[in-house]
Amino acid sequence: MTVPLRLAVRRHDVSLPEPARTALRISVRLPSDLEVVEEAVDVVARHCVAEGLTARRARFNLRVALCEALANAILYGNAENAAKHVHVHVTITEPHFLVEVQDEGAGFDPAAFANVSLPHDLEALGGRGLFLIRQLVDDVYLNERGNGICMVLRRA
Amino acid sequence: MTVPLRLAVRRHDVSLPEPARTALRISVRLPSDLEVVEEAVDVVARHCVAEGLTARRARFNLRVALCEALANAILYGNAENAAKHVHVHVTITEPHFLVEVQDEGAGFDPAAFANVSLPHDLEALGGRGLFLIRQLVDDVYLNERGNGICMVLRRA
Amino acid sequence: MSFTMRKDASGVVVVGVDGQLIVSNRHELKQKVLDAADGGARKILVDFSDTGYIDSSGLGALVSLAKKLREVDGELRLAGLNEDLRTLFELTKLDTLFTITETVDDALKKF
Amino acid sequence: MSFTMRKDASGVVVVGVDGQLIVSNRHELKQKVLDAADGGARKILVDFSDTGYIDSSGLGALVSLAKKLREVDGELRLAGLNEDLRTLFELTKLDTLFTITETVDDALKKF
Ligand SMILES: Nc1ncnc2c1ncn2[C@@H]1O[C@H](COP(=O)(O)OP(=O)(O)O)[C@@H](O)[C@H]1O
Ligand SMILES: Nc1ncnc2c1ncn2[C@@H]1O[C@H](COP(=O)(O)OP(=O)(O)O)[C@@H](O)[C@H]1O
Repeated sequence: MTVPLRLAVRRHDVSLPEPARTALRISVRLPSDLEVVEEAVDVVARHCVAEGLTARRARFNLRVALCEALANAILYGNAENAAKHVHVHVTITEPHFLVEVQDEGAGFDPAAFANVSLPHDLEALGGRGLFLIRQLVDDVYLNERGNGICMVLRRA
Repeated sequence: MTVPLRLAVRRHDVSLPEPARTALRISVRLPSDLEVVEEAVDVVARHCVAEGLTARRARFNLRVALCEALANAILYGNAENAAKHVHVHVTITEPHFLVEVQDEGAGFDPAAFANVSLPHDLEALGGRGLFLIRQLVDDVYLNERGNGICMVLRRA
Repeated sequence: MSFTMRKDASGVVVVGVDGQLIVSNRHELKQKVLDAADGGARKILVDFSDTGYIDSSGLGALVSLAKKLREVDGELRLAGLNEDLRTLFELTKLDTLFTITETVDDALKKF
Repeated sequence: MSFTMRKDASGVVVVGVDGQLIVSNRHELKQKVLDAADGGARKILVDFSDTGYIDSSGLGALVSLAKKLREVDGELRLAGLNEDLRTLFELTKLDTLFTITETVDDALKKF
């Protein structure tokens, strides 16, 4: 298993490093509808590959992690409220792909986020989403309000 | 020649149509350095192709028009001032690719923009940039302040 | 993205996952499998040979189906997982919960 | 992106534009051609067979070079333009200013 397992949980906004020359940012605004998750994941993965993310990490790590984050944003953050949107921002810098998923909900329970682990009951039906995100990306940050998650994938 | 020749010059900010479901936006921030023009044009073209712009229009119409807009933004808008940036925003909707190039300069002379034509002297060394933009894209808009140009390419 | 379903000569019902098994289509898979169980099927093999990725909801759906089948003395098994998907089951320890076979052919022989 | 330069047996200097001829590299092309003119070259053929796109600065550079060569009784000709690049010269009416030949071979024969 070559998946890196570092995690950084910080209760403040991510301040992205100022890129020396050019910075590329890709934003997608989604309705709070589970039906768009797959397409959104595809779009983001495609553009990340265009910017040099390895096919393997785009196909698996990025896709699964983003899918989890979008599902949570739509289900828990926006409660599938059609008037609310999910905002995805991908910032591509020399060393990193930063994938932020922000919803218009009340925000996260920080405890749920800080102590993420596998459910004690192996046969639990849920509770594996945040755990998988942590496993599949190199770093995870939560924004101040708790309604935005930033997933960092290193380029290599 | 299949290049469409419509032009709309309006002295107000472009209000983009609200996309029904998802909207994709790609932003690139560039230093005021002519050396980055080629790479920026490449990046934008690549992502537009990933979103379905035909290879022909990306290779020629988009590339040349964007190259002109970037050169103007760097040379005239920002006067190659290293402290200023050029901002490129691509908004992709169902029917359109909207490519905005904004500089941090004083803005355009509206007269120069409204009455763009080929230079009277065929052998003039300059003065063809805005004319080419008008020829190569489907619509052109100027923002309120005159320091931003929005070029519209229809999908088909 | 869709699910295919066929009954093998051995009596095993093989469900193919074409594309993704995720939050937006897991209910469809559950319904298909439960319908098959209602129709008497007891041995169900999910074939992931043509699957892109699975998310935690998809995993949850598989766990739920495995439970339901066990309740009627049936079993749900998995086959055709690529390396990435295998990693997913290992990370979540669900590889210990399911009988996972490399190929569908192999799985059918042993079921 | 770069410019290649070779002297044909016929005495024509052929300058190849590999990649883009745009605002960021037009000076390099101008310098190369002017250096060749200073060295005595009078017939210069710009080969666009491997050129992606040309912007208005690139066109301006070509106009400028054509003028300078004419001043010393030389000439700048163009060849190898694909359909897009041809369109560019037609849009700007510069197709009337230059002798444009489809292939380099043809251009060399006629120069
Ligand atoms: N965007 C969000 N806004 C608010 N709460 C969230 C959000 N995402 C996750 N949560 C909370 O964290 C919990 C754990 O999420 P997760 O690990 O994905 O498992 P599951 O979705 O299966 O419950 C959720 O049940 C929910 O209470
Ligand atoms: N971003 C800009 N900000 C201010 N002025 C501009 C800008 N872009 C173009 N202009 C003005 O419009 C004129 C015409 O530009 P253009 O058609 O591109 O030809 P050229 O660059 O060869 O002069 C420029 O000379 C300049 O005065």
